[in-house]
Amino acid sequence: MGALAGRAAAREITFVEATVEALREEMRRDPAIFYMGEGIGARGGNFTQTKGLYDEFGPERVRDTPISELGFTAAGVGAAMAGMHPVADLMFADFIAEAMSQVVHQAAKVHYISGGRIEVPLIVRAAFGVVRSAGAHHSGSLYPWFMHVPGLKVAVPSSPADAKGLWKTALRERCPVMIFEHKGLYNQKGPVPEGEYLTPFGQAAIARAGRDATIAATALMVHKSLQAASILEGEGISVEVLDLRTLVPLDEESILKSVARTGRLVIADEAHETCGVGAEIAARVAARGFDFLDAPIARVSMLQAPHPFSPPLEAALLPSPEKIAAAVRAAVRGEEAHAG
Amino acid sequence: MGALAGRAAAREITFVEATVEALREEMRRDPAIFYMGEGIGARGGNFTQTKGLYDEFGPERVRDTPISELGFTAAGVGAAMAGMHPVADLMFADFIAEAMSQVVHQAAKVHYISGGRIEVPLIVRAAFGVVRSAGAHHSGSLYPWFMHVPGLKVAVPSSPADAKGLWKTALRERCPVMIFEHKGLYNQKGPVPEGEYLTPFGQAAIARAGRDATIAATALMVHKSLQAASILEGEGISVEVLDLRTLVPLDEESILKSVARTGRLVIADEAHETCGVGAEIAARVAARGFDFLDAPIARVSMLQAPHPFSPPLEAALLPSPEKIAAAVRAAVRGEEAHAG
Amino acid sequence: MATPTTQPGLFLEAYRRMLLLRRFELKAQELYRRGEMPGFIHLYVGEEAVAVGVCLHLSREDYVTSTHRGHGHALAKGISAREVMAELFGKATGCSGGRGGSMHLYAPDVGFLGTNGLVGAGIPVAAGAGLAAQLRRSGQVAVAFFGDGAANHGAFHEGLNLAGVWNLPVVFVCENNLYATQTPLRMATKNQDISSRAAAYGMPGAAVDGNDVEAVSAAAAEALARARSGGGPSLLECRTYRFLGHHEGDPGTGYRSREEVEAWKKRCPIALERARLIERAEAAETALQDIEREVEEMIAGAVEFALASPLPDAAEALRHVFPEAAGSAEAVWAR
Amino acid sequence: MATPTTQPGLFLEAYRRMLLLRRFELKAQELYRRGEMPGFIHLYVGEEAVAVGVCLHLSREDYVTSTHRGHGHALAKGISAREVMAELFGKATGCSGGRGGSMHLYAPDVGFLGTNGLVGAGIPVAAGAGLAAQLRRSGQVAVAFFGDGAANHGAFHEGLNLAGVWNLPVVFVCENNLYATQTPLRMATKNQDISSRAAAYGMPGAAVDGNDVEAVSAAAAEALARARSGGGPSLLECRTYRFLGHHEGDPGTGYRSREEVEAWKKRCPIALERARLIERAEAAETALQDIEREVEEMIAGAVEFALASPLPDAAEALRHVFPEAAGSAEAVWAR
Ligand SMILES: Cc1ncc(C[n+]2csc(CCOP(=O)(O)OP(=O)(O)O)c2C)c(N)n1
Ligand SMILES: Cc1ncc(C[n+]2csc(CCOP(=O)(O)OP(=O)(O)O)c2C)c(N)n1
Ligand SMILES: [Mg+2]
Ligand SMILES: [Mg+2]
Repeated sequence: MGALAGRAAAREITFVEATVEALREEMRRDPAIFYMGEGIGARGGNFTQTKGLYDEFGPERVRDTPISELGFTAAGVGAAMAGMHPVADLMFADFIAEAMSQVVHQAAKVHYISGGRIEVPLIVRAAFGVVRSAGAHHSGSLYPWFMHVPGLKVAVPSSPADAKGLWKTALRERCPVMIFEHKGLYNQKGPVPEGEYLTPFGQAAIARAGRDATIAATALMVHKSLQAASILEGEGISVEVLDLRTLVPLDEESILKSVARTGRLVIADEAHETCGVGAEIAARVAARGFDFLDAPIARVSMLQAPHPFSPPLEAALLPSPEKIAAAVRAAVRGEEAHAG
Repeated sequence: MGALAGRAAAREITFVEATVEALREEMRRDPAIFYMGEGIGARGGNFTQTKGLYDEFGPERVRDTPISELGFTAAGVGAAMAGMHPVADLMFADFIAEAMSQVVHQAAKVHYISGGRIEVPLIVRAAFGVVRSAGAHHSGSLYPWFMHVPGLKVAVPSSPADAKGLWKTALRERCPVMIFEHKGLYNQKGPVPEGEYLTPFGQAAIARAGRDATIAATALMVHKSLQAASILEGEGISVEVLDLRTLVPLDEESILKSVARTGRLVIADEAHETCGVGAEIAARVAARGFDFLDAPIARVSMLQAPHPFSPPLEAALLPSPEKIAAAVRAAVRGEEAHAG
Repeated sequence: MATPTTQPGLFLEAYRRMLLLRRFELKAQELYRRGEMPGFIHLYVGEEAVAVGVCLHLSREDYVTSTHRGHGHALAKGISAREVMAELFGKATGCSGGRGGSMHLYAPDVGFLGTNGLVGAGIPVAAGAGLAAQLRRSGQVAVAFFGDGAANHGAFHEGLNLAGVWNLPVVFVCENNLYATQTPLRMATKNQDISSRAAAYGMPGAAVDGNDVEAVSAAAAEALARARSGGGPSLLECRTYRFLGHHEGDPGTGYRSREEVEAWKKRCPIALERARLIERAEAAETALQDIEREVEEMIAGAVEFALASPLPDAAEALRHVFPEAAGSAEAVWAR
Repeated sequence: MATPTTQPGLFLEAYRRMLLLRRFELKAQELYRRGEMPGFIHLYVGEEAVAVGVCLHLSREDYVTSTHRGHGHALAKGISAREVMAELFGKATGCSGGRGGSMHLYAPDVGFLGTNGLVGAGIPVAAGAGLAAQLRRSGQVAVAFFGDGAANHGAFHEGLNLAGVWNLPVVFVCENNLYATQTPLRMATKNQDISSRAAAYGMPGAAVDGNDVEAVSAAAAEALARARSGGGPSLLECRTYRFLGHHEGDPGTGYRSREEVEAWKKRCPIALERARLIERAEAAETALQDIEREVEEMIAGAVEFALASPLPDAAEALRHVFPEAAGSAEAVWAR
């Protein structure tokens, strides 16, 4: 995106390859880093998300686990407290529920309740979101749960370059970081700088500049929002798309600045709507950007039903470019109606 | 509250006694109801929340469990699917994390993903909130996690009468219901009707009527909000306090109606702020009540840190009548300044 | 009293059911490979003797919880091939109305409490169904099927411990196919004798040849009789093998040697039982061929039904999040 | 080579530490009862031989995870009585800066990875600390203390299974005091021989008299030596009893008979060891009295320190949610 524009040399690799590259570089640099998960060793992971790491770093540092999400996440907490920098790969985001207590009551809290004396630099990795009708136990997003819990940082990369950059930043943080990767992005290609490349936490990127409305979006929804923006461009509506990149910390300043310019805000996110990303952003803007708003804030999120298997039901509940465009259109037209 | 005004005969009993009364009445009525938890048998529960039930209904229906939250919650799911109506008492709300997967992936989803063929009338009971510096693992609220998950109803009673009424309603629902009870309310006394008394889900109560601002509040925060209203009354500010009573379903209509009258909204809730109750309500009002608002929406919640043990730290992070009053004051004065 | 294992015709019925499971899975594979099926499927080919050997001894009122690899359990417990196949296609006529899919098959009318997307999750759920039976003194039993991989999940521990201390009428059936995805059991636990874990919970444990439907049947009959008569739970480990990959798309090689796979295929539970029936003259070749034809027809009918069925109406996507009316669902039958 | 159990003066040291634990708890009880302490405390009185018998054989670099009943583990592992006492009062000088309290004591400088508010939670965390030691080939070991109640939690199962299959240098110490809150062990599990569960994970298990510090010491020394020398994990069940209620406020009666409580009190681990030291002439009465005085002084000093210490500054309530600077915390010492 923007940050990359000036770099001539960036090759194109896939999102998932970019994450592996980040891991490889960081594991070479820091012997404290090791990786745990189911099928992430010789097999290279369900999503090829560790491909090649086992061959280079061996079975100790790229460690297949039994089906014990609670156990190996807790082991990650213990190893992190003891000075290591583990990655616990939970495979599907839905499976974090198996290790919920370990993430929220141990990893997130130890630093604070030890009076800052102990650090827990644990990475929790999870693949999220809907692809191919995976159904009720393999489609969830669930990061809003972890935004609610103080002590965890949460990253949601949308591009191969940010995937690399956010991973490298995460592996240098001293706190627990949760990295949520949309399964639908893993095979998307894009330019990724070789070598050292860090994406800062807490800085949204302007994926597309615009005047009439702001869409704050995450991960795959950044792309769907850009599609929505293209649709709307044809209708004479100029849309700014913000890629949030991290949800904790959340770049509230960039959102407020954009809304100050556009006067309208739509939040596009694939997690469920209630108490979700859009709720939090809407609340912050309703508190601190109230005077900027020319129209009601709209959310486009997964509607409040479990993920159904059947494709037409799934599609009916999910956010889409069309739904995002409709929300923007309503905000823009509604205000015109209001003004007229 | 309001609903009770006309009833002359209501005795005063405590909140926790009211819950036991509801359980007793319903267990007599419906042999499918049984109760599971740690120390809830002969001991009567950590909070006396089952006192007397063991004596009346015996060890089969009032069943002490091992320390296996995952196991007995899942057993509750299985028993519910098999036609029973179990109560799984998780003791502290924090401990629901031990059974997260069972609550969100099994209990909440089975009805939907079975195409409506199977019901899971499981009650999950939990005591939440801060009392007496219980620290990081015994003070949490956590219901926002479950508002995020479709398929669960969530009740947060504030008074003995509603405690009884919401329990009785819950035990007649055919879906999973989570009942969160603030520990600080258990020993509060109030009038409670004898016998049949049902509080409907999805209907907020006006705990106090007012003109200048609306406070939407939950559980103990209803009482803190009433204290705030008293403070503000002395300053000439007339506050309406809404007791939400259930969070799923959420009585959006009553909130919008109140805000339409007062023009200002503060949400007072003890759960953490980010992606919390206030976030959801602010987002809904920012979407559907935008034109009613004369001031930014404010949230008064637990600030984003784990619950510290030391009293001064705890107090600094928690919502209080003073903080609620300050938020209302800012909303009212801010708007005056704005208008002036 | 004749034990169920000696009922005449029992193993002919077993043969019929195993064949149904096998043909169903191979047909699902074919359709999936043609790109006609959404989602992911985990096939049960090679393990048929386990589901069938156990379910031979269950009535409609008994409960079963299952896994991600659950088509076989669903069929063995009595959901029709039509309803299962339609569900795999996400059709409105599927056993879960299309909302579930392969990993969320449900059928309260035959006591089938779900395949499951979460490994291990069904284990303590079965304990709960058994608890319901115990509380009602209904004589029902519950069976949890699960894999070797699931035995390392906390749900196994808590579920078995609860069943043990509460003396629940449950049989825990571990389908030990030696792998969890690509991870061999020896990389997942130091003590590979899963049946020995029963001791930790004070219940009997037994291991049987999971490719021998008669052995499974005998062991299951014993454990189920114990459960029904108030003798409490058991752990039954059935040692078996999946002939195909972990899910459709996984070739199932790489982590398993060709020799190992071939050796197990030689021990095909269906071929084994067919030979026995002939050898013992319990069935004539023609009777078996009749069964085979009947099964083929049933599968063909199921596919036809599934393909002809409508998809659910998108306008109903928000329906069934909550029950529509008190007591509306079929679950109430059980009360 | 002399095993640690035969080191001269070892049991005198054990006596000193047990006494420290005992006097600390009784003083905490007294202060709590006066209403001077916020929160809840779970006292370790009666179980001192377990923490002390095990920690005798740990160095500063070794790791310990603990429970809600963890003051004894914290002191035995080497946090000063001052720092623990100050923490119980929520003071800025407490080992967790007042942010933790009784159930969240931490001290990376002595390898103490926390008491814990969640039952069972520390078990797999210790496996992780052991894994860190194994990966670094540092020779450190990790010990998880936990109760009989915790042994029925999934965290026990997953933690022990991981340690078994990865051959981690961990000793799992179950403090079986026969009750979890008011629930007797027999209501929580059918197989009350917790040490026998070790077999399920392919590791050695042993049960010892948890009120005999020499027995605990011998068994712990063996298990720790095995862990240190690459022999993998062990499960050590120490059978003991809490003399007081579950937490301050619980009388500890009702669910336990007076006879049972009295019988165990007669087996006080401290009195037992004192008598032995005298009998074997390993210590003169005067030397023991010196120790007793020294301990009293230490406790008095701790109370004085705690009471005189400031509370944390409310303005800092949001500090330490995230680390302030890369590599700032003490944990880095371990690398
Ligand atoms: C809790 C959970 N963890 C991980 C997975 C991913 N997963 C699906 S199947 C499987 C392997 C299961 O192995 P096993 O229990 O032996 O059953 P099998 O596939 O061999 O029949 C895994 C790891 C899951 N679905 N749920
Ligand atoms: C996960 C969890 N469940 C329940 C509790 C409540 N609780 C605190 S201590 C305790 C009993 C623990 O028993 P045991 O493990 O035997 O330790 P003991 O108190 O006997 O030392 C219980 C149930 C908790 N803190 N955490
Ligand atoms: Mg397997
Ligand atoms: Mg105990």
